[in-house]
Amino acid sequence: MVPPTSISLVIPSEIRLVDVVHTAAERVAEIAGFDEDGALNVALAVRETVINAITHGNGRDPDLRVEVEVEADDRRLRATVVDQGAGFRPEDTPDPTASENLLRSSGRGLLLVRAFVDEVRFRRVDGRGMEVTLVKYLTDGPKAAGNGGRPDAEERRTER
Amino acid sequence: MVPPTSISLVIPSEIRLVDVVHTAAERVAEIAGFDEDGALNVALAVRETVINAITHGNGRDPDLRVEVEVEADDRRLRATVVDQGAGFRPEDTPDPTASENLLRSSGRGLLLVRAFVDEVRFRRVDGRGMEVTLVKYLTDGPKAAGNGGRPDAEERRTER
Amino acid sequence: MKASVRNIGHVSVVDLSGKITIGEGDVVLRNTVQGLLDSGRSNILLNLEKVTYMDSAGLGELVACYKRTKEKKGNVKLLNPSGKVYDLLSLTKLEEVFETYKDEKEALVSY
Amino acid sequence: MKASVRNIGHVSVVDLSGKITIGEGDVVLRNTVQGLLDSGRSNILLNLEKVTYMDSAGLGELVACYKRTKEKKGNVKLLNPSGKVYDLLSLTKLEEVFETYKDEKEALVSY
Ligand SMILES: Nc1ncnc2c1ncn2[C@@H]1O[C@H](COP(=O)(O)OP(=O)(O)O)[C@@H](O)[C@H]1O
Ligand SMILES: Nc1ncnc2c1ncn2[C@@H]1O[C@H](COP(=O)(O)OP(=O)(O)O)[C@@H](O)[C@H]1O
Repeated sequence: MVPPTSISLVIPSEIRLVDVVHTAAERVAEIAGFDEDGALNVALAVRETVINAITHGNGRDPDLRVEVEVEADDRRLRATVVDQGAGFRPEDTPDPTASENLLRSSGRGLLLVRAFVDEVRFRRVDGRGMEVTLVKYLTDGPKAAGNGGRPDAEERRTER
Repeated sequence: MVPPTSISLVIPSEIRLVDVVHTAAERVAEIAGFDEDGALNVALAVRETVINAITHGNGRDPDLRVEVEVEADDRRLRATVVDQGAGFRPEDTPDPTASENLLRSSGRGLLLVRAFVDEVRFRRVDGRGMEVTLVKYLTDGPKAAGNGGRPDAEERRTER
Repeated sequence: MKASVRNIGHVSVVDLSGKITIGEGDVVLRNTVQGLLDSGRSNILLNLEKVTYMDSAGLGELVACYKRTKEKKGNVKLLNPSGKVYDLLSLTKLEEVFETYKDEKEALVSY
Repeated sequence: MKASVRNIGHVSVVDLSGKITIGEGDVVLRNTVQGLLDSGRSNILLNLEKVTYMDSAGLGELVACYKRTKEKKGNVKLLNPSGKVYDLLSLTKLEEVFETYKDEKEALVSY
């Protein structure tokens, strides 16, 4: 049994700091008990979310900050990324795997995020920015826990 | 010219998270322009200071936090480590290189910190804990800047 | 990331190693492919065997290289994507865009 | 950190690689040396050639191993500390405690 742990990181909106967050998330995932590939998947999902927060959320303005929290217990890892931007509606973003989008040189970040973690939640925080929460279970994902993988299942089980 | 950058990290008092901070500090040092060995030296100094904050400051109590800030500009890197402990008087710590202490299995951390950065400052912060500030210059240390390496020189030159 | 070029007949094999990520590997990839196109070499085989992973910026740069090369009547093909890189190409359906080979000789004769 | 033992006559050479740091390498070092002492082998040569760095916990464990081995009338000696590890030993004056060799054969005959 791994006791719960967490780290929180605050960075200015600079792409060159993305690797710092990637590595920190990967390490916490390893500590939490994910194998090498599982930890890389978590890190890649956090990475993409942080890149979006830096570029789309904060417009690469180094005076704006991105806050990242990664916490894990023996059941799951949760990462939260908050920017200071205007937010967005994820349902309005185009499907990068549609044939008319296949040759676009961007638009694949959210797809990777969704592929690499079990749950993704988006929330506009008034006076703050966009908050994106990622959850990855240590076992077989939420279906194994018998909740049908509904994206709000985690919300009900954990206190915030 | 490297523009200024910074990261801030908060961790519970767990030794297994020391590597996360080490790696983050090393990366910021690399970004700031330190070479591989210089970045490792910075990371080792931050590492020892964080280990002390976790063990001596916070007594490994996972409910107590260690706050780390690493910031760098084109002139120097500064790391600040704050714990929630009672503090200590560094001048009261024994010299680990004295022959009667050579065979002790601990007591070498501060020596390494002092060896690997140019300036070390200790400060008790009321209601908070011990704050240790490390400064490492990108060039030849404070002497090159003509201030005789006085430990308070940095204080006067930078706004907080 | 590191990139080195081997010219074999009219094909340029680019051996890549490391990760192709935003602000680092993607820039190396862009510059390497642009260098080849500038010197008139547009039959390009990217050897991905030693690429550990890519992020969305790396995948985007791969597509950008493909498009720039097509404009010069050439082609970018892929050799031996590793497990993680293969997953990424399949997930994003980019495997439908790129001709991908496991064997270098087979790839070379396909141009 | 990784540790593997080669027994050469009455000396055990421990090839270490990686970093000797708190909670990880220091534990491996302690357990490896304790294992040797438990099986009656107390002439120990730690090969530090592939150790990249140590922290104060790693240095402390080195001293602890030295003391435990001395109690068993044995000795811990060091082989080929790398640049950074050498600096650490010199800084802490532990080079005065440990007999240190550059050549394995020379080290072996010194026991
Ligand atoms: N934190 C964010 N703030 C504002 N908009 C965002 C944010 N994250 C994503 N988006 C929007 O979602 C779109 C799709 O994002 P993504 O799939 O990561 O692709 P890309 O970043 O390559 O455009 C972005 O183009 C942007 O419009
Ligand atoms: N953050 C701190 N809070 C309280 N005491 C500290 C702190 N850092 C160092 N000390 C004191 O200074 C002593 C020397 O520290 P150090 O040189 O790092 O050696 P070690 O940690 O191995 O004892 C410690 O034993 C402890 O008493």
